[in-house]
Amino acid sequence: MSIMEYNGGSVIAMVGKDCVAIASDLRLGNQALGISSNFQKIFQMTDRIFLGLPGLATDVTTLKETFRYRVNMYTIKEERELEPETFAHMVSSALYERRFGPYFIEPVMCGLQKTHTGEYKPFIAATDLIGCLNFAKDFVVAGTASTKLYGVAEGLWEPDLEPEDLFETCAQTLLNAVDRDAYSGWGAEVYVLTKDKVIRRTLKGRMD
Amino acid sequence: MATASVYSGPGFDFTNEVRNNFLTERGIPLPKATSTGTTIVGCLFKDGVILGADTRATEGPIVADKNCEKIHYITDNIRCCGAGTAADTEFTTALISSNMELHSLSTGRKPRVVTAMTMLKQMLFRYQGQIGAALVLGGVDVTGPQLFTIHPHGSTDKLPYVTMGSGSLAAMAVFEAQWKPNMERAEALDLVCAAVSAGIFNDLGSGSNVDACVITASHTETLRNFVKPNERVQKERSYTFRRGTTEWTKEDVRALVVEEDITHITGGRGAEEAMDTS
Amino acid sequence: MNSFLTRYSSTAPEADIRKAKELYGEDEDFSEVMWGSTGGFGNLASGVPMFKLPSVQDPASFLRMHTDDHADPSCRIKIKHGTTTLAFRFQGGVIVAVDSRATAGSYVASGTVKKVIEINPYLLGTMAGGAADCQYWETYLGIQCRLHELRNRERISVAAASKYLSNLVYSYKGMGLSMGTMICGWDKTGPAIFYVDSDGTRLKGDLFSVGSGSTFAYGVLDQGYRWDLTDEEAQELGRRSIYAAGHRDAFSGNTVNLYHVKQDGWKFIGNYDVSELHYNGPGDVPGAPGGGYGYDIRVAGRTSANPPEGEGQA
Amino acid sequence: MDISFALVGKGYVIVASDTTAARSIVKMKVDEDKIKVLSPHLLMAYSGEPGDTVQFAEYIERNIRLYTIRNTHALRPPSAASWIRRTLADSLRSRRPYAVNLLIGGYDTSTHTPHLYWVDYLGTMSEVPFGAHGYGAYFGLSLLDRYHDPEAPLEEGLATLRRCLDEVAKRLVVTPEKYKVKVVDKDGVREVEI
Amino acid sequence: MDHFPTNWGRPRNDAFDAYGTYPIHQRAPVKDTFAEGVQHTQQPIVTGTSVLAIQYKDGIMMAADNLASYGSLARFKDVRRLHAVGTSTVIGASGDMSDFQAIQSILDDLVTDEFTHGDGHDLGPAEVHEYLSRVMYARRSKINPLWNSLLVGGFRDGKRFLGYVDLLGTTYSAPSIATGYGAYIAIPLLRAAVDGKQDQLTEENAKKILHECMRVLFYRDARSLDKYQIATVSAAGVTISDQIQIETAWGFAEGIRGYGAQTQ
Amino acid sequence: MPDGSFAHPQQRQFNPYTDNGGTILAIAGADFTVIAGDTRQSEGYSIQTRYAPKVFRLTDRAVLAVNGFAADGNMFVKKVKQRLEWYRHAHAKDMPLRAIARLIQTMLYAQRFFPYYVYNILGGIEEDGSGAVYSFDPVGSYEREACRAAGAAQSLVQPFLDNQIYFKNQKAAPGTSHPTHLPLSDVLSIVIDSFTSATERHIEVGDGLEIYVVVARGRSPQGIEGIRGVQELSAQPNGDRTFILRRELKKD
Repeated sequence: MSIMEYNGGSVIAMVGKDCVAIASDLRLGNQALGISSNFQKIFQMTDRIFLGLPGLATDVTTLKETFRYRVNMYTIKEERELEPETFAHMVSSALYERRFGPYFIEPVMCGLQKTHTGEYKPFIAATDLIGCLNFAKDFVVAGTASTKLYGVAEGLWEPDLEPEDLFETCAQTLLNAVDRDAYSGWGAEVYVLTKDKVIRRTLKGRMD
Repeated sequence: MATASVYSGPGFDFTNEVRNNFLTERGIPLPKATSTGTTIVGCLFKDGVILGADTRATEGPIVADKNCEKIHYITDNIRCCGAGTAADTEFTTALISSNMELHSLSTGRKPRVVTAMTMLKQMLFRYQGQIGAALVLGGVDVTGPQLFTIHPHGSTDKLPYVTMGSGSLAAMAVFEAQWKPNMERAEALDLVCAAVSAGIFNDLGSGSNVDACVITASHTETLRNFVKPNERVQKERSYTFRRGTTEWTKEDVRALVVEEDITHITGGRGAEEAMDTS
Repeated sequence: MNSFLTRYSSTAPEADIRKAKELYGEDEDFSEVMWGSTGGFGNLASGVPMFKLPSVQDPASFLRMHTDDHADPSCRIKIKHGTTTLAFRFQGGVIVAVDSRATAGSYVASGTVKKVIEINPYLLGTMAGGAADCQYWETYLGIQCRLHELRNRERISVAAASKYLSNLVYSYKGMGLSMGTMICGWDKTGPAIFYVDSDGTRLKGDLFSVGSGSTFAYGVLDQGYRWDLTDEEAQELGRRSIYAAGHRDAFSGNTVNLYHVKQDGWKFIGNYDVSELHYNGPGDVPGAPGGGYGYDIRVAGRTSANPPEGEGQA
Repeated sequence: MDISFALVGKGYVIVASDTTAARSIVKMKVDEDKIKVLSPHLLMAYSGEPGDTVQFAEYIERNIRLYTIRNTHALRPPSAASWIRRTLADSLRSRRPYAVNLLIGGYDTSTHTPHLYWVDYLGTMSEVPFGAHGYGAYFGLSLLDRYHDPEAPLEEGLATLRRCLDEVAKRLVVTPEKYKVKVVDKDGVREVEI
Repeated sequence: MDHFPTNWGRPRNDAFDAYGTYPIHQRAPVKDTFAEGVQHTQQPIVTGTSVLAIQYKDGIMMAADNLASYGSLARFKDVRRLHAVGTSTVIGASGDMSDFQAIQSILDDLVTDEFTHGDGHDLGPAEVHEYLSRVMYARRSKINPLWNSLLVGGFRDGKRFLGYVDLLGTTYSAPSIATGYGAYIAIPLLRAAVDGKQDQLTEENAKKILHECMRVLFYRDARSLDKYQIATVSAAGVTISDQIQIETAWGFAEGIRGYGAQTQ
Repeated sequence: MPDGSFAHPQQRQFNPYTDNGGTILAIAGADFTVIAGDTRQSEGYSIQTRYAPKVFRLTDRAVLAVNGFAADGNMFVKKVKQRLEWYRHAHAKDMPLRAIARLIQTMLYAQRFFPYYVYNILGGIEEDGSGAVYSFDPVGSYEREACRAAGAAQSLVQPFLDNQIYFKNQKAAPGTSHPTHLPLSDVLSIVIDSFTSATERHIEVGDGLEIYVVVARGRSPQGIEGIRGVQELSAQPNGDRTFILRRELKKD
């Protein structure tokens, strides 16, 4: 029993055509015992940045607060909106600062990055628990079901999915992966972020 | 609250250490930091140095990143390949890169490879191997081409051809068999590719593509994904789903484009003039 | 004397075989019967099965070192475990209900395990603990029960069958078997349930639940249990109790298998998906109240907020 | 071996905790109150490492009180719970962490909503319709899944709690004999007999 | 057995003593009375390092150096780690040399027995490999392994054979195989030079490849020696060469000063 | 809670097991079964060989895939084949599939206290002509299923199969339902894609892919003969037919 499995939980983020999706399960467990089926792990940091925090639940709450604070401070000091890539580095350095006493969280980030031309470009990233960034072009996963998510996502993901198709692929990946993981599941939610809206859907996932 | 401060002091923060020890005492094993197998190499040639690396990052037996960058920027004429704990190589080289920049600004001289090497070994030695970075440092400065390896405990090595990481033995075999002094650029680049490829195909911790970087006295050329021998084949079929395949219970849509109707209320001349004067 | 000679001679054909055995270390001694109709099932036919032990000082800790994924999650040989099973007696016979999940570490190895083993038309065994232990020993028990019938021209009683199993596994105590089972059936004395585990415990009783989710099943079961339940109520209670465990326990779930033992033998009532039970309930079956079992489904739209009259709309 | 339960009903929260103070195999006291009243509409049941529990509960009690005195208003349940969680999570990073599990129940007088928070010794917090700590959770949660109703009047809520306590009495090896039960609703906190 | 719900069904349970009955509750482990007196090889003592083998056009070729080390001591500098079995097979061993000698005598017995049967059958490489894998696996199953990694190669009835077997009984075949450090250092070179080209490779080239690999191994494997032998098995039978000397060059070190900042 | 304090001191000594990586899977169709495995054998970070078969043909209608510790696996297959040979001698026919499954259980369970570190998947055709897959854990618990992945990348492949074979979590289009059995060509593409995906993300999977297809007697092999790299193994085309299909996988 690893500490990462103490509360359970998994997150995945995927890139689509001018859109990104991030999805997580909703379980809060105490090892095998389920405590809550409505424990959010995905947080909206700015209009166009989402942060998923799978791992030890106490650190989920602590880090959520820490990053909200840091994002606000950044916005106030710099008087501009935080870009996803900047945010990824903020997360990475915050975690690496605790290299020798880490938070037990493997964050997953997604967002839409403003390009020089004013367009929005999909952005996803993940780090390990001490902040090693992984920028991927397709999908990033983390949490107790990560191996299962890797397998399904590698099979199902395709480039240039429209928002609605991305929702299906992302939701199917998550649902099937967590069904094979004892510590994740108990419902799920998906956020799809496009340049003009955020769609949040609560999925009808298995409840066992 | 101190934990949320953005103005935290330099260096590592050990505040979680107590809690994590407490958890360990309660019999919950802590996860080990993700450590990556890798093949990184460097070799001297007639005009300078060539560095090479594979692009696979692993978490245990799982490939976490298929195309990561392992050749890190130190200065314009110095690069550093990293193996070991991924985050450590990333942040250690970034830190030394900053310090090198400051150093060259304060001395007004072009940075030297030995300076970076000394900074790195002193830092790693200070952490007694706790920072798991195994590095290959190469560059060209006024003293000519230089190539070093730096081990996690801070020991260094100076050799005409070096390898590090889990694929180091495979890559070294290629060097031992084929390296010659004063090779031409193309020949040396081929050799570096062959060495990294030996790691990619014979060591499970290494894989995907070959990155290379050629540093000469005048120029640094980064050859990202120089060889891509492991492209994924076309899938047999498409796996898109019919829309509506996934059942969901609740939906919220939040529009990010705020639509506002702007109604001009006054529009009189006087108002505008008044504005202009302010 | 001759046999003595052949035993120690170094030229006879036996010597060749002996030498080969020493080198190859063939672990099973094959008898003649294995060539015959039992072809391959030798260790079931020859009385008490024999098991090879590793030649280390402490085989039990050797086994634990290589198979205990709790102490060492990286241990390689992951044996399937985790379960909720229950059985209870009531006026209409015995209800047996089980889930169908098997986990190896945190991986859900299977969601379709048959955890009720049909020993014979009048006897059921449930399966909790090591999946292989239960399958193997209860199959073995099935053979013995049949032999009992052939020898004595009458069905074995539940008590005798469970005693047989209990004695069997007790002889392996301390070697690492892991099994908790309920032997349920109907014999001359009426419906009976015996709990047997690999400690050697054997208990007769009216109501048992075994496995990682057993406490959750007890929670629902105890509250709804009465001796004079109707058949439909009893089936619903069994279903609902396993659902409760499947919901709360990470190592239980997937589907519910429900059996009812009556005087004329056991009957398979049905297989119900736990997720389906959560959202929609068991469907049109007798005894079910209709609607999903899930808490959030059951209380959907209900709120604890208590605004004073008239202010709620404001 | 502390056992605590809490559940939300129509406009109230019931918090119950056993009253045993045990040392090893000895019961030292059988009428210990393990539910602190933090403010007129806030309750906290605590269990865990002996010593830590009382020390932590009193620290929280005084600080919530201090806040009320300074600001003339009591903290609302969500804010109070968040602050308590934070204190617990921070203490975990100190040299002497508190090992305390909490159930925080409160009635928000401005939104007329009862709130219940489940907090464990690591600082994990979740708002729940019902919660439990200790071995009672293993028996009570499935039962509450089955019988709990967020719109139940108080008598029905107490009856549901009664079921939990009965189940624990029936199945748990070492059962506490007495429970202290407190209710918080719009009228404040009061103790009820069960 | 530990009956705590979440621990249900786990094999660790026997270590749990919920009822405080220790030491009675623990069954005495099933133990051989003489277990203490029986000594099994728990680590190799006098060891040989890598063995390399490749297939080529006319058969197979195998190389091993002549060193047996005692820990880090280069103890015996003329051991022969390649051994002919019958007329068409050769085996090479790394690992414990005394265990290898035991294997040699087992195989010699086997060949003699086979010969005395006089039935015209003899053992080829595939049979020897199969036999060795059974022996090694059986010893592993007795937790009393023969501490070796063995390569078996040969040529019979127009067919090449090259196989590997180690102390666990693991077996496999490949066009090029190496044991010990060779599996890390020589294999990349061998795979590049041999795999897929084994039908074109001449004896000369094969020798050259092995020679090159032995040199690289001598440069990098601290337990290796610059003298080695090559065994060749082809239609002509088994030949094991005399000691071959590896010539080395260390000239590259000329210009290097120190290991860091030092330049003079 | 158990802390193991009563355990006997454990000696760290010769470990008789190792892990040789690789992955196997099997999928049953209506009248055929597909059993596949990659061909890499590795230990630690080294590739021992790029071609070590993990899938073995037992009888005309039974194929066994083994995965885990290669020495145990190979030895186990040899013993199973020996028992089947004896059965043939005693009964003058091949052992039926479900009997082989039970045989494998008893053989695995006989090593309960010194387990074979092998995950077995048995695939083939039942006596009624339907495709069947039996999966086993190392000590012999088994069940019949429609599809199963085992080995190093089991947790990557199995949820993908759940989704694609069992249509888990997929709502069928209104007015339709999911097919119970997929046609052979679909199954083959899913198998190939499963392995290429697993190769991308699991370091111990790769090099080569061997797919065995067993088609029931009298059923059409559904155009499999046309596929690139197919080879028929069965002797007479009027009985159950076995085909083998080989593909390359990435070698890094």
